[in-house]
Amino acid sequence: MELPSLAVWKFTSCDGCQLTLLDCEDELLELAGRVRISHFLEVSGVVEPGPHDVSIVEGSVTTEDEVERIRSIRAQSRVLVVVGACATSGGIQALRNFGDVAEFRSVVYADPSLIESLATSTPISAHVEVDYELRGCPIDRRQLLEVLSAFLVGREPDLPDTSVCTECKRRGLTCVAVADGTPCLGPVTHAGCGALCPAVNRGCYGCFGPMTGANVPALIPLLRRCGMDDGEVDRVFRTFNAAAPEWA
Amino acid sequence: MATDPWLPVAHRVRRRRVETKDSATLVLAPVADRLPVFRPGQFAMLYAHGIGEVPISISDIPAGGVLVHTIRAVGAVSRALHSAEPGAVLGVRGPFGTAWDVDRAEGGDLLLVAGGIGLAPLRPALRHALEHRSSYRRVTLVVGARTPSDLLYDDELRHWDSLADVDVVVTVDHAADGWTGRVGVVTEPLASIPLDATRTTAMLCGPEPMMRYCARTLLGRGVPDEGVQVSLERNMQCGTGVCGHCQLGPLLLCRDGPVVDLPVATPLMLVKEL
Amino acid sequence: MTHQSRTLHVAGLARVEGEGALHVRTKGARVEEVRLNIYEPPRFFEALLRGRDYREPPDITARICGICPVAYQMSACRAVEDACGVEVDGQLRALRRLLYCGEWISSHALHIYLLHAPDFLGFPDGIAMARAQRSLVERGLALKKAGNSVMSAIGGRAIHPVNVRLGGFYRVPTAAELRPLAEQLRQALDDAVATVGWVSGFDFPDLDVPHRLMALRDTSGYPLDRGIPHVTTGRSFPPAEFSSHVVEHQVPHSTALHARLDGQLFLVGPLARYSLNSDRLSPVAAQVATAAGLGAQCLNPFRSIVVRAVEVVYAVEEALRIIADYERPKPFIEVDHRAGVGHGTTEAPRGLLYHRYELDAGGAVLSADIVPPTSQNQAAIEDDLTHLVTGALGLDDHALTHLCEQAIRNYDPCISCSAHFLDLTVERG
Amino acid sequence: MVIPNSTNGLGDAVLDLDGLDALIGALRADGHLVIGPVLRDNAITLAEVESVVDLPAGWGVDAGPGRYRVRRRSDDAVFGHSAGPQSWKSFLHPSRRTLVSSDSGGFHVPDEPAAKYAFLGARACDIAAIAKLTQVLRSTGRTPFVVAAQCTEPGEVCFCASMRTGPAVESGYDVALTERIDDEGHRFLASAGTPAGAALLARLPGRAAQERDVVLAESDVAAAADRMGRVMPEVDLRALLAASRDSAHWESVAQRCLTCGNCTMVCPTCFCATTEDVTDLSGGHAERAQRWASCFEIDFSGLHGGAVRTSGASRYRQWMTHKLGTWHDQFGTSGCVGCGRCIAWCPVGIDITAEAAALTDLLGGRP
Ligand SMILES: Cc1cc2nc3c(=O)[nH]c(=O)nc-3n(C[C@H](O)[C@H](O)[C@H](O)COP(=O)(O)OP(=O)(O)OC[C@H]3O[C@@H](n4cnc5c(N)ncnc54)[C@H](O)[C@@H]3O)c2cc1C
Ligand code: SF4
Ligand code: SF4
Ligand code: SF4
Repeated sequence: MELPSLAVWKFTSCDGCQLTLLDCEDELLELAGRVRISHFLEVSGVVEPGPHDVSIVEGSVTTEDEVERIRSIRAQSRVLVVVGACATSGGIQALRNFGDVAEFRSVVYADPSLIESLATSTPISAHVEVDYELRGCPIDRRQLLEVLSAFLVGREPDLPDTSVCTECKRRGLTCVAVADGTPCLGPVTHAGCGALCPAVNRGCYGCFGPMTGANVPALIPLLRRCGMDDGEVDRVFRTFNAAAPEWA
Repeated sequence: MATDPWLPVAHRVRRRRVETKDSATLVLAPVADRLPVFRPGQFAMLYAHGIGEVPISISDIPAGGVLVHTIRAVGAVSRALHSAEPGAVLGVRGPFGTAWDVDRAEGGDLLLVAGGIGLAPLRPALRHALEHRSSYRRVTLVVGARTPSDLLYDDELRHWDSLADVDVVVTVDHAADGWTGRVGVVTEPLASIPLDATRTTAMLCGPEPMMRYCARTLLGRGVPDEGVQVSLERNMQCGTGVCGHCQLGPLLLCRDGPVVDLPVATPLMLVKEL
Repeated sequence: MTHQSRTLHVAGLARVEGEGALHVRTKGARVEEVRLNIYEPPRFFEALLRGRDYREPPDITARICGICPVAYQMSACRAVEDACGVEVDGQLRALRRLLYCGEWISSHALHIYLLHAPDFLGFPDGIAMARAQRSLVERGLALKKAGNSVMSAIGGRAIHPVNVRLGGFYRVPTAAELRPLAEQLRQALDDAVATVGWVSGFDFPDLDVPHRLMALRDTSGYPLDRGIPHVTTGRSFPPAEFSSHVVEHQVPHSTALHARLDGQLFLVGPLARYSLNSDRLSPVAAQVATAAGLGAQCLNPFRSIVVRAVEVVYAVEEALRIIADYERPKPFIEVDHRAGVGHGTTEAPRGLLYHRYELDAGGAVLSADIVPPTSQNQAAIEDDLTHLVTGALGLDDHALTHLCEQAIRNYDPCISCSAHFLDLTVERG
Repeated sequence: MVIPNSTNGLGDAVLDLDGLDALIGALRADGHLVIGPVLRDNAITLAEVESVVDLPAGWGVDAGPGRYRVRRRSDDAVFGHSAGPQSWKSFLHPSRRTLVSSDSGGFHVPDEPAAKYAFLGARACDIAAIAKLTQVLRSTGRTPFVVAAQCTEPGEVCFCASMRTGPAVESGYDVALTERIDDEGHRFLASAGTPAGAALLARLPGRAAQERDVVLAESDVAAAADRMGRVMPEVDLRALLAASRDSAHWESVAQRCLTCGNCTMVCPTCFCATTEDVTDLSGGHAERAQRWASCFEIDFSGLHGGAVRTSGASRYRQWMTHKLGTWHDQFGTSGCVGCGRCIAWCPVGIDITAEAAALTDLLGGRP
């Protein structure tokens, strides 16, 4: 039986999301027996030509070259799964969208003219149609396995588009906003992490980006009441999903 | 016999008949245990291993615990069910929900109006009426489909049409080459078909807007409110009223529906996003 | 052997973290150019940190590298705390080391088993190696998992931990919560020791790096979360003087910056760390290092795999020690901001990682400077490759490419980090 | 230690803290997993209780809309706190459970042995909620042993009196405790509600209750009724909600509502659940599991083609209407017991009693 092919691609990113695949220590070898890895530079120099049954794409689009590359990957991929805050909203590097890239370049590099990059960092969906999105900075391991196991049986993956609060409560955690007065973005943030931050007495800082229909204006007074000033409120949304439309 | 309400009962696909490009009818036979007998309008939860479970109406009720379902492939689960080949084992729970009140129509006219896949849940009601033909006066079936190739049960439609004692009206939104029948929405024939309005029981099944328009047309022609039954659709996951997904106002549609009397349904259907 | 020109180009270097390319141009017996191209698009971290709150660098800079986020968090915390005049000590410091041990175990196990060992055993990759020697790779994965468990238990998750803050943690575990971790680590210690035995049996070409090595050295213990930069020449300097010794300059072919130490090529990383701190290993680690044939210093880049394996033993032992001595502290100490400059140096799995922040009186970051291990090493790696290629010009392109790739993997360069990497081209002229 | 002259004929006793500890010990000795209030993460949560020292002695609660703080009490009361973030729902209707599994051998129901629970410190509102949940879910499992705590300290967000579920526990318990601390010490009047409760009391060290103990306890509980922080409007709530389907007020709530689902998750009666299909990488073994769902989740009303309830207004309307109105149609009773959890644990403090009052006003006070 011909195994389905799996390709992993990197755009502008930190590698953390694709590393998540290698972090599936218990499942990795089984997975390697269920799919044919056709492109995954981080683990193998074996590179097969497309088409690929599933492509996992990490990272945002920040160069002309990447604009072209994502189109060709889409054309070669049956199912395109984009993973992580970079790929789904532009990532932390999308902070440049609000600033001046030329000036950013000059801060980091002595000779900025040698550095090629676009003025904006954009999500993959701004360039091509995507089939599934995994949120998070980084993505959640179980969600990645869910997408892969669902693909292998032909099921729809279960990726609830709901608040972090629902996960927080299912875990039986005590709400840090209500019980401690700690500012928390959980009520407007897309579920998937399993409420990691509230589990360590920290308010969610929104690394999974906005859930559909996030009522951000209703959260602001709460953040203020929990002691954030205007600057802090602005900054807390301007991090790993800064360019997500609901938060920008 | 299954004791746990969540435990599916294994059924094997005995036959599969392709109805349209995206619909197929499965004949399921119990592998061992049988489910209680379904009534027209009721539904089952059909489970495809590993893929999921969805509500599907009974579309024929032969004897011997055999179940017949017609499935339109729209998403992952319905696609998996739709493509189940003879020999495959599916899980079935049911019967669930309310049935068409075929008894109430006795002695009067029976009008069945189906849109698209909506013909599937109405077929057992029509079969029942034909089996008890003398209990009803005029029996009319109005069927609407997007195109002629989207019509379910075409042989059967032709058979019913050939019968003297049932009027069959078929209309399509978009005609295709060779189509000589009606073109237009189902409400149009409703406005003109012969009807003994006050003695009519109408059963409607199709998209909600279609049912609303049909109901309005029928009421306009003098069919009494309580003479109309509709089959409503909501997200359903348990079938037993414990998951909460199928609520429509006061109704738990898996329990209080899918078949609902129009006087109950109308005020609910009119509220946006209820 | 012909004396023609040739160009070798490896586009998409595999089994390194991040993406880069290698370009080699030769003419006759002379190597004209070796370029490690880093085509990791720039992400401008130092620029986007300006104006951020002083509490933000640990979370923001973690996103520079998904392979060693803890290193970024630790260097960032240390630098900002330094600016604010705060030193985190006692059990909180121990917990930070514990978290860091997790990252070392996980990162090293990944590199040893999935990226580097296949080179020595002639497998194209770890997956193929697993097909032939499944239980071996399973051992590596179990080890890696132990590291990740440590990070999840202390940091909340293995990649970009959520529990790190200035002054300590958001929540500290109870001693009871650490007990299952100790169980897992005891098994991991056996696996780690076995790993050293396994890798020390590989064939290593004779080669000593000619460069200076630089690593932290602390008053006690093997360096992880703090220390003073020491160089194999015998000198050392306080972290605050880092930028006057290590100067970064930009090279046209790379988005990573190249660095020199007092004008000289140098290397950071496991070889440096070991060579400057082998006297500081824990008992079992010291014993297995000796058994593996490592002396007081190790300058052979191919043997870096053995050093990494020894460091895994150390990290597991150290983690066990910390857990055994654990008493639950208050989760953090307050860090109040003040105007000033702070420096933070810690030992990322790939070597010394330096952060510097300048804060204003309101607690905003005025400027940030981050010098990751790979950009410190890149010039020296290119130099080594030049020598390697010069001595191996007789090889055909395929063999030469393989040799270069392997040599690059010796350094476990992390391209994502060198935010400011690989595709091999050899141009033979 | 049974006193034969009590009202229900089963006997009341007075226990001190050692007596309460003995009660916990006896339940554990009978194989019960005793769940009760414990202080954890700045809240009084529900967890296993091994002895009386696990109870939150001396901790009380200040709650308000969107606000909950534990505070030191001036005494050492162990039940001197109002409802916390969890309810007994967590044990009777767990937030996630496997329903069935499917493999080449067919379909199976998991046969995990059900825990033999004893609930310690359940309030009147909680006991009412347990009854509602059991009714809706048609639970057939083992019923927990219930040691109720009579409520003498209602909180700022409590309104059980107006929902007619409390403060006094009248049924659904095996033993009811009324805690009192005064010059005569720290003690609990223990009344049995079932023969099992009486049998348990008979095994405990304590003294027989006297008339005076009973009178004091009853008056403490009666006084609680007057100290409810909130009231629900005294109108026909079912009619109110039915008449308010098209109210513009839903939009005004929607402006404030985060649609985060916290209210449904903390509500002791909210039972909605979503089924998930889980497969391993081989696909050979499949499971169907159930997790708590919320009508605030956009996918909750999902149909092929999109969700029915996309607006925040429609989702809030669904929740409140179901709680106070259509629950009557579906189950013949209210879905709300007046515990106030949804008020306290709503991050933005939306108050179901205030919204009901606003709807009442909009309809001129007469639905
Ligand atoms: C009482 C009743 C009877 C039905 N009878 C039939 C029939 O005889 N033949 C037929 O083809 N279809 C019927 N349907 C519709 C059928 O259930 C949906 O098409 C099917 O659920 C779609 O699921 P999916 O996973 O393939 O698609 P997706 O769109 O991927 O759906 C995802 C999930 O959403 C839910 N869902 C989506 N659409 C519906 C829906 N319309 N109703 C309920 N839940 C939904 C299910 O939980 C499903 O698993 C009936 C629906 C109801 C409520
Ligand atoms: S802690 Fe945050 S995520 Fe959890 S319930 Fe409260 S607001 Fe929601
Ligand atoms: S709680 Fe929020 S910030 Fe924390 S991991 Fe989850 S989504 Fe990210
Ligand atoms: S609706 Fe609110 S007050 Fe009523 S039972 Fe639920 S949580 Fe308690």
